[in-house]
This record gives sequence, structure tokens and C-alpha cells, in this order.
Amino acid sequence: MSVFAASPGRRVPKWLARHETLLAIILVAALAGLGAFNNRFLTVDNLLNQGRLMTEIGLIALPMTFVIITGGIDLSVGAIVGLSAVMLGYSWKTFGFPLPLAIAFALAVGGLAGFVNGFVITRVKVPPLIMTIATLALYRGLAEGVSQARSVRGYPEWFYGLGQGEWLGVPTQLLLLVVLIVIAGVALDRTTFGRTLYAIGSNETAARFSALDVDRTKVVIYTLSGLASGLAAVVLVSRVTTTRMDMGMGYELDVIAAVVLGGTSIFGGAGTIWGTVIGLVMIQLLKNGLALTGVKGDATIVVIGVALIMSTLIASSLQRRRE
Amino acid sequence: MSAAATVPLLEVKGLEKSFPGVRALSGVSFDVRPGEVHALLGENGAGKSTLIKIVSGVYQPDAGEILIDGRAMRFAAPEDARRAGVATIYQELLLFPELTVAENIFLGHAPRASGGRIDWRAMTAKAEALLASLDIDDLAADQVVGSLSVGHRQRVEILRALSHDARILIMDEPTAALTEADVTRLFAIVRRLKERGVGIVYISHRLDELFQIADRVTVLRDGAWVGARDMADTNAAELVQMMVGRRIDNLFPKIAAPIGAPVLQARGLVRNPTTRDVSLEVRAGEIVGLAGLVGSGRSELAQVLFGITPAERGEIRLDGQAVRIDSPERARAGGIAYVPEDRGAQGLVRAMSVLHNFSLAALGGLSRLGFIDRAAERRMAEAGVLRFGVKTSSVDELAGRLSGGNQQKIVLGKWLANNPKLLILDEPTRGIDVGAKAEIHRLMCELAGEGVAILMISSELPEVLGMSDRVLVMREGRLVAEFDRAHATSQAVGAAMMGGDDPMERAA
Amino acid sequence: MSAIPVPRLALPRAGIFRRFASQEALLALAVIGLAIAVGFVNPRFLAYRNLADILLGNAYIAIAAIGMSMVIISGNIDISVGALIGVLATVSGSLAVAGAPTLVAWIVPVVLGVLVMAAQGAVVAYLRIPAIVVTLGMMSILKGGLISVTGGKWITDLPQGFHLADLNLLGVPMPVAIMVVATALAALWMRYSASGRAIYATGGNAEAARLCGVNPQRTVVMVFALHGFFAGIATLVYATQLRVIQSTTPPGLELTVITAAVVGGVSILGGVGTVVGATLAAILIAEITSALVFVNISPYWTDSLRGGLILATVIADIVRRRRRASRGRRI
Amino acid sequence: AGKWDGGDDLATSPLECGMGPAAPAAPMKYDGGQPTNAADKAGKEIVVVDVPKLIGIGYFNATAKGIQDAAKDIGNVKAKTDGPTEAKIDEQIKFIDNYITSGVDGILFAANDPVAIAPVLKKALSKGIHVVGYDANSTPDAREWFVNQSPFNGIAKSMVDAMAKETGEDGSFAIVTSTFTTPNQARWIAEMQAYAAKCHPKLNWLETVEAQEDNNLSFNQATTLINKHGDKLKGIFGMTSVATPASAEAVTKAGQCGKVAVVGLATPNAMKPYVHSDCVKSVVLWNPIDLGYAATYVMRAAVDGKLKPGDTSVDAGKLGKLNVINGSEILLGAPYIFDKANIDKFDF
Ligand SMILES: Nc1ncnc2c1ncn2[C@@H]1O[C@H](COP(=O)(O)OP(=O)(O)OP(=O)(O)O)[C@@H](O)[C@H]1O
Ligand SMILES: Nc1ncnc2c1ncn2[C@@H]1O[C@H](COP(=O)(O)OP(=O)(O)OP(=O)(O)O)[C@@H](O)[C@H]1O
Ligand SMILES: [Mg+2]
Ligand SMILES: [Mg+2]
Repeated sequence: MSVFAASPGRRVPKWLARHETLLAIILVAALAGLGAFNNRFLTVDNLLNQGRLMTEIGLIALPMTFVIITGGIDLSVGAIVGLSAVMLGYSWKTFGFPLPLAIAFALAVGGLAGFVNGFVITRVKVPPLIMTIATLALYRGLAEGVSQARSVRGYPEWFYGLGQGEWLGVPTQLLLLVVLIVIAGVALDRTTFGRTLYAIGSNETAARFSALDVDRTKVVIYTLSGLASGLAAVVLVSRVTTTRMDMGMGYELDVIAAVVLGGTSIFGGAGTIWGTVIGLVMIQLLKNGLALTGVKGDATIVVIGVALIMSTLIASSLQRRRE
Repeated sequence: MSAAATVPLLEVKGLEKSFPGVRALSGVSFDVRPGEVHALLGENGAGKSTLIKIVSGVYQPDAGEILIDGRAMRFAAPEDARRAGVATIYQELLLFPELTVAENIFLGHAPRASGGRIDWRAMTAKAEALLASLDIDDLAADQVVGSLSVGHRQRVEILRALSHDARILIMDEPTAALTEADVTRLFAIVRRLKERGVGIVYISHRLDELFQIADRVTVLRDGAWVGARDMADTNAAELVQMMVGRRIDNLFPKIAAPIGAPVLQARGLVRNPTTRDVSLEVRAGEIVGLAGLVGSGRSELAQVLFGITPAERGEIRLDGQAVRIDSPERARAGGIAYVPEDRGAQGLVRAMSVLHNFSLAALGGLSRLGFIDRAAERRMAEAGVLRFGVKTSSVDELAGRLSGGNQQKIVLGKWLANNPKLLILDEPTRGIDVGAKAEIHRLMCELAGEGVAILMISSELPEVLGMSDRVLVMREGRLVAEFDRAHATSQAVGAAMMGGDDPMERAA
Repeated sequence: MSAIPVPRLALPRAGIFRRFASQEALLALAVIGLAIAVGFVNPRFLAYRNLADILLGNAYIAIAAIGMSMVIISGNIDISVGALIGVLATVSGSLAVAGAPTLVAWIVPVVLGVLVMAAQGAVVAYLRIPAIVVTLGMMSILKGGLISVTGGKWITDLPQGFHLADLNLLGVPMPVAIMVVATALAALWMRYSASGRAIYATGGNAEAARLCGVNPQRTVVMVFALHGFFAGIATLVYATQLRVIQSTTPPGLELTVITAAVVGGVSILGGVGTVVGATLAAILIAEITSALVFVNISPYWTDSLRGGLILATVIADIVRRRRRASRGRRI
Repeated sequence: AGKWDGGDDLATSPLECGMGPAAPAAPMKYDGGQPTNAADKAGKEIVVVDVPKLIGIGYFNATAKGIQDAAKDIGNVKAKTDGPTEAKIDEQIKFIDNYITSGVDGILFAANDPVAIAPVLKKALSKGIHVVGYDANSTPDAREWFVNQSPFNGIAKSMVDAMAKETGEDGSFAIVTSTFTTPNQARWIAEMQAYAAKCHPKLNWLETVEAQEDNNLSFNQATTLINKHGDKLKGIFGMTSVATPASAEAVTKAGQCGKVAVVGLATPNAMKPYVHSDCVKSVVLWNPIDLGYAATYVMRAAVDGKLKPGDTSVDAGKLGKLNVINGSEILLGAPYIFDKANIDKFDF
């Protein structure tokens, strides 16, 4: 019985036909175009600063990639940012926690909020979209209730190092993001955890029948999503020096836009961290490049919308042609 | 029996079809006459399904022509084929899990009342009539298909094809998930249709069936036409020879293996409502067959043992140690492997490569600190592909693109990679060609020889009888009879499955 | 070996009607139960005027949820509906202020809604871009475009006759009448027309639908077009209720509409749900918002309670369904 | 009962009761920031960007118009308005950051959050960019000047006095605001409470509801208030230019015109129908066009060195001389009351 008809070497190399690669090419072309128009765009300073500004969305986009790969979704991330930010401020100001403890507490609350999502999704079998739509209102409401809509200000100076400081000329939080990107990328690509995510997204029943721990994995990713949102909240509070209960409002759509633009299938089973990073950078730099070129915010939004559709269209049709 | 003089209802000439990396069909010709059952035979991946998908308008041929009543046709879409009188039951069940049986049958051609609105009452009535015509009384028209077992779903597919009053009926392994009783009933229907002059294309890996029902047979190998025979003029040996290119002597090569200590001992397992007080034992080197009708709860029992639906009461011992199996992970850790019956839904991740499917159940052993050793993973998958003769262009091919039988081999292979102590096989050879089936049987014997305990669920009685050291019979969630190899006759086991007036005594 | 007798097995019967009706029954029960409970705390809640106002002020959400249900049942989703309603409202108002005949001001947004949504449907169906990407992009385009074009100028001085929402139909306020009629027609159509069933088929199993002679692509375009139609109708209610049209997109409307659909029992995986459920859920959500004011909950806590109540409804429904399923399973 | 919902915790300074003019505040030392190494653009053309809380609402359209008018009157100012489409501080910071990079000479802003916006404004100052706020302040050291449309306590007094006049001294009222986190609204509510406690102690606050910047939600919330409180409700405060017309519409639809007073901040165009139908007696607002106009003049003066720390007034073109208060704020004037007699003279 013949086994291997032929090695697949004759086809176009696989990596070249990938959505992410094509997207990266589109991204580079767009950046080159914008850079040609504007000499302030492609400067180290500006790019690093953009890195600073996209960190919060980026942090959340990493676990969101995991979640979407499993065929789930987490709409409550923005609300968790608000809740964690409030918990940071509230525990520090009202409970008198030392700030490091307050930070840990905020992260823990974020993680717990995510855990509750994951727990109910796996145990009660509430579809993720419904669960997180409900907790979107719930967590935001808790943030408002706990804080009584009051802002918290006047954090000690050292705390601002995270959101406003730099290390070797690179914004602190960008370093954090890069480290986490590498960890998330490796975890997704190289570990059994990552493989489990793909299996769940492609066929959850088969994953379960293959003795993969589907439920625990799901709880883990939703918890990670909450933790990342908590971390984003800490970074954000540090960057803007204040805590407000409406922080992170609308983040969910920005995060999802970055993830799906990066080629992660909303139906689950496909996607990479590398794609998410490209999607993230693409949206951030497109906004920035257009703004610097003199395009106003409302028109920029239109361009982003067109770019989202067109780049997905181009990448997927190129991909189809090559296959 | 064949009506030689008439124009064939359906004729295909010189069909060619390639998929990236695979030549699925090369120059295949084939015809069906009115009132004839023409069988298609070939190994897994020979191109049978591809051929019928072309005839049904799902795929477009690269070359060749399709003639209906002698006239050349082009089927751009499945609708075109249907309009030309071709109805098809595909190998992969294509149902709407959220809709009812009646609606699944009539979707696309529901009976209409005034104003073009769907007449639900008429639809239900018609569906019930169809169910009655097949003597199916354990399935209702208003049940939701998602809650049905594979066997029942298969029947819904058949009913759907029948509902079209087609002149040409194509069935791609319709009996793969049916029990003998159901097969008998299906054949009764097929004969009725033959009398009405319907031409039937019939694909099956069960040779004995073909001798019962088919008039002619066409054999394919590696996408090429090998030959056609009248069933009356051929025999199983010749067909196998044509199919595989070599002889297979023994279909159920049971080799006696030394039977050792009990590996699995289960006492009083209960999982309502499908598993009711089940006790059983499987020993090292022993193959225990589990027979029963569709819905008798065999798969459920397997899933209780495997921790998917953990037992509510009862005790499980592995190698004499009491263990709690409340998840598949625990079961795997205990050395249990389960090859599920529904490979599309439970066994295979279709969107993943062959490589990743092979390693899925063995990731723990292939990784250090959670990191997958990718070289070892590839070695394992390639070895598996060779060992099981999986026909694929490479291990990087998507599993969903392989033919049905080859998919099954992957599911089997992925569990054997774990070196289990107890192997539970649920319909292991469903949809598998004779060659591969013999190989799987040989493999089972080999594993038993190595001391693996095997629990085999099968709806194919000859397989149960041929392979088992001991046969257990299940009915309505209970084990109702037990036979050792010497006493397991098809009459005795069959009667136990049905449950006669006098209840069977359990033989010790 | 012919005619082997098969033992008759008990059959769990779950009629399609009862299966879906119970979903709606639960919501209807929640709507009524909540009203009575709040009525105990504050009887004014049960005043006809108040109940009517709740329906009146939120009918547009229910109407938009009809189309959204269809989209979700077909296995897709739409994020752009809020932005679209904002744009259509502005178009409608601008026409009215510019002196166009009232009928034109009413019809143009509906037609435009159908066209925009059908175009999105076509991209989803034929170019095979996931709906979430297309509609997320379109949301951006509509939102930004609206502000670019109007500069956010409010539309005032609307002519008197423009206010469709102020009219009555057989004594029933127009928004409520439209909501009821649209829901009923959509429900009947979903149940009794071949195209309606094609939506369920496409969402349940697109490949199988194709083999059954349903054209999933055309179905998706049709579903989006219908969704655009209902968005247009919702716009008419939304835009004609007040004397001012804010030329911005109603914040978070898409999420409210999606919430109504999914709380109404539409499965996000496609293939399941009814429009009646969605309408009832929209009413329930509106009722909760109003009820929280009536029972003197501190407004700081209302959002968390609303989230909690939605979650409770959903969990109750899932638990009920699970219980039913396990009772139905027998051998 | 305790505090009114929706107010903030900052100290209040209610004005004197009655019609007397506000006592002039004690002069304060300049407490604003200064740009470092700003290029000397005195008399030269400058590029100014205006980043309001959000774009696409009537109010900030009006301020933007004032800015353009002033740019035309001054001649050597090129101004442009750009900002987020929702009132999100996060987005606003990104906009300002981008304009810092693109290299403008001056930034006008209306802050979504006084503290959160400070770091990016300080960054602008550090790059030599002039920074002037209007409408909603930042912490003082993050900008040079702030054009104050009207002190919070002044608005509060106008609103509460108008309400007391319409409902009687012992009327009950409720408040429809945007969100409890919007700083200006929270400030006004706190000042209103302090002023009411001092001058109209019998006025009875019932509750405050949130309604975002959403027309239909505001309408629904106001309707709910009317249905809930029935005859007890004598008045509704609309705290935003969205909430006020929507509340007026709710009162009209409920047939409660004349029974439930609507007092609030609003732009004239949206209120004309209700003022003309006598459902609303008076609308409180400063002229936002003037506000933008003044802000632009202050920017120009700061660049030209004509407005320096310690100055007590600044020339604002057709608005005449405006006074410096509270160290680094420029006062636009008293709030304006629109009524049936004058409302048609305004179009914004
Ligand atoms: N859509 C597809 N894309 C790529 N290859 C395909 C596709 N469909 C079938 N093939 C390949 O074509 C060959 C023939 O497959 P086909 O399904 O016709 O086999 P079969 O004879 O029906 O086998 P089985 O008995 O296992 O069902 C196989 O090698 C299969 O992998
Ligand atoms: N009469 C019935 N009506 C509806 N559902 C049934 C009926 N009988 C069984 N089922 C369901 O179908 C499935 C069949 O049970 P199970 O798979 O355990 O049977 P089996 O003996 O393994 O049969 P199979 O040959 O299909 O594997 C179960 O999920 C059961 O709940
Ligand atoms: Mg096949
Ligand atoms: Mg089974």
C-alpha cells in the first residue's frame, strides 16, 4: 500500500500562503506608504510611543486569541478593566492597602472575574457570548457600585513608572507586552496547552474523547483573560494617573478587531499570536499614521473599517489562490 | 435479473477527478440500469465517494461525461442532479441537528398548503408514513435529530432519500451504522424500489451484503477502474483480489492468546438512565465482544468506563486496584483507551492535520514540561501512518480530507500510540475496507497477544462471533447474557439481543 | 432471517412547537413575574401608562432584534446595526427637513437599510469573510462616515407629519403596533415559508443545506437584507419618537440588540431560536431597566443588577432545558 | 437624606442667595504650567488643534464654530477640531498624543478627566506646545490657562433658582444626568445640592438617574421618573444638552406640561419646540460659540506673550476684555438664560 504520494514540497511554501504573512506584507506596504507622506511617522520615538499606547489592548488580545481559538469569546474584558481599576484604587484608598498589595488585589479580582466566566461557561454550559454579555453589564455595574462612580487619584510617584516610565529607552509596559507576547506565542505554538486550544476549537467533543482536559483548559483561558484585563487596568491607571469606573469601556471590540484581523477564526480552531500582534500593530499604526498625515478621527475610523474588511479580503483571496 | 437491452438510467464515461496532491479518479466508467442494484467496491480511498459525489453534482469532474437516460447532463449543483432524479445518501451524515426528523426528511421539498406555506401537519404525516413503510417504530417524526444515535440518524438519511421518489438512488455505505436487523429491513425496501424500476448505486465494504442485494459490481482501485462483474458470476475471493490486488484468506483471523489476570473489573455500574447495574470483567489478552441492538446502551457503557459520563454508582477496578474514573484524563492515566463510534464527531478533529490527530491523545507522553517534542510527534505519526496503511499525501494533510475509512484508521492509531492496558473499541471496523479490516483484526489479536485487554462493541455479528473470546449481550442498559467462544452462535446471541419471551439465563 | 422483531421502545416526544414555546413561555413568565414583583414594591409600576411607556420607548430595540435573530440563526452576527440605525435616522430626518414628502422620508431609510445589509450579506456569503469582520468594519465606516458628513449637527425642526411614532393604529400606539405585527409576521414566515426554514437549515448545517437544494449563500444575503429591512423599520420608530435626531450612532445599541436575541434563546452557534423569544427578551430587558428605578435601587448598583438578572434568566433557561433533556433520555 | 446621587466629593462653594452679584473671589497666585522652550511664534502664524471631549454633538460643534470664527478674526491662527466620537478619556489622550507628535503649536482641550489627561498635556508643555483648556478643566499645572464658561456654583445657582421659581419652594424634583463619572455634571450636581441646602432648603430631591449621552435612553428614563413619582414630581433637571430636550419630550408626551417643570442645560435649537409650547420656561447655557472664541483668543495671547502669569485680564476680540480668576482661569461670564423671548435669536 502506498503511503506518501509525494512530499508536499512542490507547492508554495506553506508559511508564505498564511494569512499572517500576507497581512504582514500588506502592513509593511501601508506603513511605507504612510511613511512616505509623513516624516514624523516612522521615527523610533513615535513608534515606541505607539507601543506604549497599544499595550493595554495588546495585553488583553493575547488571551483573547486563546479564547477565540477555542471557539469562545469574551466580551466582558472591558468591564473587567473597569472593575480591576476600581479595585486597585478602592483597596488602596479605602481599605488602606499598601499599593503593591492593592495591585495584587486588582489582578486577583480580574482573575476571579475571568474565572467566574470560565466556571459558569464550563459547568452550567452557558454559551460564552451570553455569559460575557451578561458579565459585561455585571462587572461594569460592580465597578460603578463599589466606587460609587468616584475617581481615585494621587497615587505615589513610583507607581507611574509602569505606565509612563521607560527602560533602556523603551516604554516599560511595552517591554512587559513583548515578554508576554513571546510567552503566549510559545505557549500556543509549542505546548500541549496550545494544541488543546486548537483541538477544542475544531471539535470539542473529539478533544474530550481524546482525554484532553477541555473544561479545565477553558477555565484557565477565561481566567487568563480576566488576569490580562486586570493587568491592563493596572498599566492603564499608571499611565493616566487616575482610576475611573468607566475605564476600558468598549475595549472588547478593539481587542476582537485586532484578533480577527490577525486571522484568528471566529469559529475557532485557527489563529496565531503572531497574527494577533500584526493585527494589533496594523490598527494602531494605521490610526496613528493617518492622524499624522492630517486625516481626522472620524475619517480615520472609516479607513480602519475599510482596512479591516479589505485586508481580510485580500489575504483570504490570495491564500485561496495559492492553495 | 439485469435488463440488458434497456438504455442505462445512469451512465458515466471516463470520469477524471483530482484533488490537490491526490488523483481521486482516473478514467472511471460505470452504468446503472432500471431495477438494478449496481455495487461499487474498493478499498478506503479508492474513489467511490468521489465518484458518487460527481454524479450527485457535489463535485465537478475534470473530464468525462454523465448520461441520464442516454442524454449527457451537466450537474452544476446538487439540485440539478436531484431534478434529474438522482437522490443520494452520503457517507458523512448530513443532518440538521436542531430540526426534527420530519423536517430533516423534507427540507427543501416540504409539502405546501395554500399560499405556499409549509404544511406542517402534512409533513409530519408523510414522515410518519415513511417511517411506517420502513417498519421503524422507535423513531418519531417530531424528535429532534440532535438527540438521536448514529443508527437512527442514518435512518433519517435513508428516509430523506426515499422521500424524493428518485429514479436513481445512491447509497454510500448506508449500512455501516446499522444492525443486521436494520440491514434486513433496508434490503426489503431496496427490493421494493427495484421492483419499481429504480436504479440503485450501492457502496459497502460488507461483501456478504453485496451477494445478497447487488446485481452487478464495479471495482475501483486507487481511483482507477479495475473491472465489473455480474454478482452471479463472481465470488468473494475474486472481488477481494480485484480490490486489494492480493488474496486475503481469513477474514476473522482469531489467534488464541494466553489469557491473564483481570485488567478491568466493574461492579454494579449505574448511570441513569442508560446504564443499569452493569458488572463485567475483561482480562489481559482477552477480547470481549459486546453485542446489542442500536440504542441498547453499549456506547454509553463504554463512555461510563472511559469517564465521559462517569458512573453514579458502582465500582471500577483496574489491575485489581479500585479507581475512580470521573474524567477521560483519569481513564487514560489508568491505561484505558476508547475508540469511539462516531469518528466525525467524537474521534477525529477534521480541521487538524493527520499529524496532530495522531498525537492528540498522546500529547502527555510526547511533551516535556508541557512542551511538545515535535520531532518525536512527527516520528510517531509517520510510524502510525505506515503501520495502519493510512492513505494520505502526507502527515500534514488535513484529516477531514481523507476518505472515511482512512479517517477511522487514524482514530484507531491515535489511541494505540498510548500503549493502553484496556482498549475499548466501539464499532472499530465500521466503514473500513476488507483489507484494512483484516489488518485491524490482526492487530487486535496482536495486541491481545501482548496482554492488552480488549472490549469490542460491534453491530456486525460475524465480527463479534469471529473475534471474541467471550461475548456479552446488552439490552436496555443491562448485560443480559454472556457466552464463551464455544457457545456463541449467531442464533443464541441474536436471540439474546432481541430479548425473547423467556429471559436468558446468564451463563457464568 | 427476515422480519426480526424489534422491541418497541418508549419514545421521548419533544414536539418542535412545545420545545420552542417553552423557551418563550419562560420569558413571558419572567416578564409577567417581574411586573408583579415590582408591583408589590411600587404599585405604580403596574399602571397601564407605565407598562405602555416601557413598550413604547423600547419597541425599536425589539424590532431590530427580529432581524438580528434571523442573522444569528443563520450562523452569522451583525455588529453594525446600531451604527446603521444612526445613519438611517439621520438620512430620514434630513430628507424630512429638506422638505421631502413624508412617505419618502419613511421609505428611503428602509430601502437603504436593505441595500447596506444585503451588501454586507453578499460579502459574507460570496467572498467568505466572517460576518463579525465585515460588520465590525462596517460599524466603523458608518460611525465615522456619519460624523464626517454631518459634523454631528443635530436635526431639529422636523415637520409634524414625520412623527410616525406618534400615530395610532386601531388605538394602539404605532411603535407597539409595528413591533407586534412585525414579530408575528416574522414568526409565521420563519415557521411556514421555505425560505424561513432555509435560515434554520443554513445555520444548522450549511453543507447539508446545500445538498438539500438550499442555496446557503443566497439565504445569507436574504437574511441580511431582511435584517436591514427590520433595522429600517426600527429606525422609523427610533427617529420619529423625539423632536430631535442626534446625528450620532446610539451608543451600545448593537450589544443591546444582540443581548435581546441571545437571551431570547437564539443560539449563537446558529440553527436555533425564534423571533418571538427575541422580542420578549427585548421587552424583559427594558422592563428590568425601568423596574430598577421603581424599586429604589441605588442607581450606582443598577447596572450590576441588570447584568445579574440577565444572567439569572439565561441560567434558569439552560438548567430547565438540561433537566428536560435528561428526562427525555431513556433507552 | 444624605447626598444627592451623581454629585462628586469635592468641596463646594455655594453663592449667596438672591439676586446679588457674586462676591469677587480673592485673587490667587498663577498656578498654571508653562511650555518649555516654546518656539517664539509671536505674531507668526500658528497651527492649533482643538480636542474636545468628543465630536459629533451640538455643544462641541458650537465651540468648534467659535474657534473657527476667532481664527478668522485673528487671521494668523490655523485651527482644526478633532477628537474621539465617544467621550472616552483613553481615546482623547491618544488624539492629543498624536497631535504632539505631528507638531502643532497649540492645543485646546476640554478634558474628559481632569487628572487622567494631565500627563499627556504635560508632555505637550514639555515639547514647547502651548496648552489652553476650555469647558472642562485639567489639573492646573498641566495647562497654561483655562477658559471658564461660568463657575460651577454660578450654573448651580441659576438652575436651582429657576427650579424653585417654577415648582415653588417645596417642590420635589429629580435629575437626569449623563453618567456619574462625567466630571462637570458631577460638580454641578454637588454645587446644586450645596446651594439648594443653603437657599432653598425645602426643595425636595427625589433621585438622580443616568442616561448616557443617549437621546432615547434619556427619554425613557425621564418617562420612568414621571410614571414612578406621579403627582409628587414637580420638576426635572436635565444635566446635559441631550437629557434636557429628551426630558421635555417625556413631559410633553405624558401630558404633564405645566405640571412638571423642566430646567436644564441645553442648546437652543433642540429646545425651541418646548420653549415655544411653553412646556419649558427657561434653558440655562452659556454661549458655547463664545467659549470657543474666547479660548482661541487666549491661545493667541499666550503665544504672543500678551497673557502672562500675573495678568488680570485678556483681550478677547468681539467679546471685549475677560477677567482672570482663580489664578489661571479666564472667566467667560455669567450663564445665559434662554427663554421664549430670545431663543430664536440663536442658531446652534
Ligand atoms: N475534498 C477533498 N480534498 C482533497 N482530497 C480529497 C477530497 N475528497 C476526497 N479526497 C481524496 O480522494 C481520494 C478518494 O476519496 P473517496 O472519499 O472517494 O474514497 P472512498 O473510496 O469513498 O473511501 P472510503 O471507503 O474510505 O469511504 C482519497 O485519497 C481522499 O483523500
Ligand atoms: N429510542 C430512542 N429514542 C431516542 N434516542 C435513543 C433511543 N435509543 C437510544 N437513543 C439514544 O441514542 C444513543 C444510542 O445509544 P448507544 O449509542 O449507547 O447505543 P449502542 O448500543 O451503542 O448503539 P449503536 O449501535 O448506535 O452504537 C443514546 O444516546 C441514546 O440516548
Ligand atoms: Mg467513501
Ligand atoms: Mg454505539
